[in-house]
Amino acid sequence: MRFLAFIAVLLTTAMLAYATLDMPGWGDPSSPASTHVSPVYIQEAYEKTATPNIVTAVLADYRSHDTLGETVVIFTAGVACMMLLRRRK
Amino acid sequence: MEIMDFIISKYNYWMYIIIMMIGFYAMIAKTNLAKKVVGMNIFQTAIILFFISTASKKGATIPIIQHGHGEAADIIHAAQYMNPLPHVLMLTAIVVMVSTFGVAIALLIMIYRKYNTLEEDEILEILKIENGR
Amino acid sequence: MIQHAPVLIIIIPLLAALMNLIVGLWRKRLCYLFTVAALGTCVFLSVAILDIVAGHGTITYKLGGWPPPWGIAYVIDHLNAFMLVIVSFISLVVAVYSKVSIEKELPEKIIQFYTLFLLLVTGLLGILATGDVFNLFVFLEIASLAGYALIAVGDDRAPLASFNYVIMGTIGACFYLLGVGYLYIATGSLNMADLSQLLPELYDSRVVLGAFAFLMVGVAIKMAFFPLHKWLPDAYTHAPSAVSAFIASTMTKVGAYVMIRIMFTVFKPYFSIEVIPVTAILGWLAVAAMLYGCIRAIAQTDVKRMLSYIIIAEVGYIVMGVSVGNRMGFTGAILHILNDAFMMACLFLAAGAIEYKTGTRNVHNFSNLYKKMPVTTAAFTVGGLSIVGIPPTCGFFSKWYLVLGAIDSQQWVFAGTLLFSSLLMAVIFFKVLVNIYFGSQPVSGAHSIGGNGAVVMDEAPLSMLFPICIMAVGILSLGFFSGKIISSVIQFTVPGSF
Amino acid sequence: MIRDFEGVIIKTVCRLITPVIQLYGLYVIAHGHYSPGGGFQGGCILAASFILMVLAYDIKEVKKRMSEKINTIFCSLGVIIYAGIGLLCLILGANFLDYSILHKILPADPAHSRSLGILGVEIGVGFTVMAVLVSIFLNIASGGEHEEGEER
Repeated sequence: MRFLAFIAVLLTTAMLAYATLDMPGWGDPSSPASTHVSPVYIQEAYEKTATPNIVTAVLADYRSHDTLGETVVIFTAGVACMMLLRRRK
Repeated sequence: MEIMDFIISKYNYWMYIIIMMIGFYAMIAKTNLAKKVVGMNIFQTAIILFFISTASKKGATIPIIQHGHGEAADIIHAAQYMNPLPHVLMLTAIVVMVSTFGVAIALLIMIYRKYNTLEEDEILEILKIENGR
Repeated sequence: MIQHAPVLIIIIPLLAALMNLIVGLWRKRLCYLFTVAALGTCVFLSVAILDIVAGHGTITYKLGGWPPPWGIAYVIDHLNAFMLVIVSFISLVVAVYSKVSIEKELPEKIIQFYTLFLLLVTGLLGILATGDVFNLFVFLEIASLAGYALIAVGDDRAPLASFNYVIMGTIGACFYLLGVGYLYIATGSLNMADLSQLLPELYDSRVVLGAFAFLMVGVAIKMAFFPLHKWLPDAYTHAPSAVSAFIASTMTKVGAYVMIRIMFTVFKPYFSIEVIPVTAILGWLAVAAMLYGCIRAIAQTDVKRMLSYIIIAEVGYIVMGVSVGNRMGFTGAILHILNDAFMMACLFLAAGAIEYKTGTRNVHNFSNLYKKMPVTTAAFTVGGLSIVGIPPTCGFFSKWYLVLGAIDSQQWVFAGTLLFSSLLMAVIFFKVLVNIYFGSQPVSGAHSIGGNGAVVMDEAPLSMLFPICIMAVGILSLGFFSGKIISSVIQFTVPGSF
Repeated sequence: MIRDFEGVIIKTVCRLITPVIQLYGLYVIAHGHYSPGGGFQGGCILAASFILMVLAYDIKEVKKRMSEKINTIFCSLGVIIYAGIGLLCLILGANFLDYSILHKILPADPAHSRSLGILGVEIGVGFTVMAVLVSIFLNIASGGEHEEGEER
C-alpha cells in the first residue's frame, strides 16, 4: 500500500514538474495570466464599481456568483455538521 | 547563469509541488484517519499558495487603487497592480477548504463514537469480526 | 421572466433550502411540501429551457451583467438543457419518494435532510448550467459536501464509507482545481468558450497537457471511473435509500457530463482524439470497467452493493461511447446517460421499497417476493431487463447505438466486451429475478399473517409506489420514444467534427 | 479545570475584549471596499469572539446570548440576503446580481449603487460565515450535545 502510494506520488510529482517547465517565470508581467483578463479589472473596476479594492470588486461584483456559491458551500458545511453531530437528549 | 535564472523563475512552483506531495502522500498512505485529514489540509493549502504565486508581478503593488477622497483616480496602468483574480479565486477556495475540513472532522467524530479508534487497520479488524458474526 | 430561467433554476432550490431550515424550526411537515414544490418548479423551468434551446439555439446568461470572459456566464446548449431535465426530473421523483422512507430512517433529521437534498440538487444543476470552469468547481463542492453528509447518515457503516468518499472526492476536486490553475496560467482565462478559442494555439504546450491530465483524473475520480472507483460501492451501499437512489442515478452522470464538456468544449475534439491519444486510453479503461463491474457484481448478495458495481460498469459504457469518437457512439453515450439515470433510479427506489417493507437487502431473502410486493418487483424486473438490454426497454436502444459506434470505428474488442458484459448482467439479474418469482424458500420479513401459509399482499405505501411506477413506465416509454429523443435533442449535442 | 482565581482573570479580560473584537469584525466587513477585508474575514473575526467566550465561560453561557434557533436563522439569513439582493436586481429588470440597476431605488448613480450592492452582499456573507463557524465549532467541540457547563 505504502509502495503504491509512493509510486502515485512520484507520478503526480513528475507530471506537475514536467508541466512547470513551460510556465511563465515568477512575477513575469508579460505572462498570459497578467495580460489576458485581469488588466481590464484593474483599469475598469474603480470607474465602474466605485470600489478601490479591486479584489473586493471582483469578488463581489464581477465574479459574484462564485461568492454566492462560496457562501452556499459554507452554509452546506454548517447544515452538514448539524445533521451529523447534533443530538438532543 | 542562464540555469540560475531558470531556477529562480521556477522555484516557487517546485516548492509548492513538494508541499502538495507531502499532503497527497499523507492522504493516501497514512492509516490514521486524522492524519489523512491533516494531509488534505496541507494539499489544499499548497494549491492556494500555487494560485497566489501566479498573481504576482515584479514591481507591482497590492490591487487596491490609490485614490483621494471622492476624486477620480489617476490614470491606472495594469502593470502597477498585481493580478486580483487569483486572490479572488483563492478566497473562495479557502472557504471550500474550511467547509470540507469541518465536515471531515464531524465524520471523524462519528467514526470515533462507533469504533473508539481512528486507526484504519483497527477499524478494519472490528469490521472483519462484525462480518464474521 | 422566462429569459431568467437559467439562473432561476439554480436559485429556486437554493432559496427553498434556506427557507426549509427556518420554516423547519416552526413546522417540520412544511419541509417536504417546500421541497416538492421547489423541485416541481425546477422541472417546469428545465423543460422551458429545453424548449427555448430547441427553438432558438444556445442561451448565454450573463450573471451580474458583465460580458463573459470577465464575468461569469451560464451557457446552455442542447447537452446542458437535456441534462438539466434529467436531473431535475429525477430529483422530483426521489423527493416524492423520500417522505416515508426518511420518516422511518432519519426521524430526527428531516429538516436537515431536505435542506441538504435541495443543496445537492442546487449543486448538480449549477454544475450543469455554468460556463465557467472555476464556477463549476464551486458547485462541484456544494454537491459533494451535501453528498458526503447525506451518505453519512445511512446505516452503521456509513460514516466510514463517507469518510473514504471525502478523502477521494477531495483529491478529485483538488486535481480539478489544479487543472484549472494550469489552464489559467497558460491562458489567463476561466471561461469555457474563451478557453476553447485560446487553447488551440497552445496545444503543444506542456502546461496545457498537464492541465488536461489533471482535469481528467479529477473528473474520473468524481465519476468513479475504473481504477479510481474504490469509494463508490461502500458509499452507495450504506447511504439512506432515497439518497442512494438520487446520487447513484445522477452524480456519476453529471461527472460524465463534465468529462464530455472538458474533452469536447474546453478542448477541441481533435485535441482529445488526435493530438494526444486520450480517447484510446479511456476506451481501454472503459473495457476494464465494464468487465470489472459486472464480475464483481455477480458475487454480491447485497442488492444495493450489486447495483453499485453495475454503476461502475455503466460508467464504462458511457465513457466507451464517448471514446470511440464517432457520431453513433456519442449518440449512444448521451442516450445511455438518460437511460442509465432512469434505470438506476428505478432499481434503487425499488430496492429501497423492498428494504422498507422486509428489512433486508440480501437477494437470497427475496424468494417469492412477488406475492408480497407485486408492483415493486414488477418495476424491479423492468429495470433489470432494461439494464440487460431486452428490446422493448430503453436499455436496448442505447446499447444498440454503442455497439454500432464501436463497430463503425472498427473497435471489435469494445463491441465484443459490451455484448459479453450484457451477458454477465443477464446472469446477475436472472439469478435475482428467478429467486423473486420462483424462489424455493417462503417469503421473508413480516408476512404470512394470512393463515394457511398464504402470503398477504403487503405493498409499500403509495408515496413510494407511485415514483417507482413512474420510473418503470418511464423506462418503457423512453424505449418507445428513443428515436424521437435522438432526432429532436441528442443529435444536436454531437460535436461538429464527428 | 480552571481554578477559580484564574477563571476570574480570564472571564474579566474576555468580557472586556469581546466587544472590541466584535467592533473590529464589523469594521473589517464594512471597510472591505478600501482595505483588505470583506465578508468572510469579518465573519471569521465575529465568530472568533463567540468562540473566545466559549473558551472562557462555557457553552451554556454562550447559548444564552445566541441561542441555537437564532444561530440557525442567521445561517440562512446571510445567504437569503445575498440571493435576495440578486433577485431584487432580477425583479427590477436587470440580470441576476447586476447591482447597477439598484440605482432605481437607491440615491446613487450606477457605479455607486454597485458599490452599495457589494456592501450588501458582504454583510450577507458575514452573517452566514459567523453563524456557521460558531455552529460548527459548538457541534464539534461538544460532540453535538451542547451540554458543557451547568445551568445558571
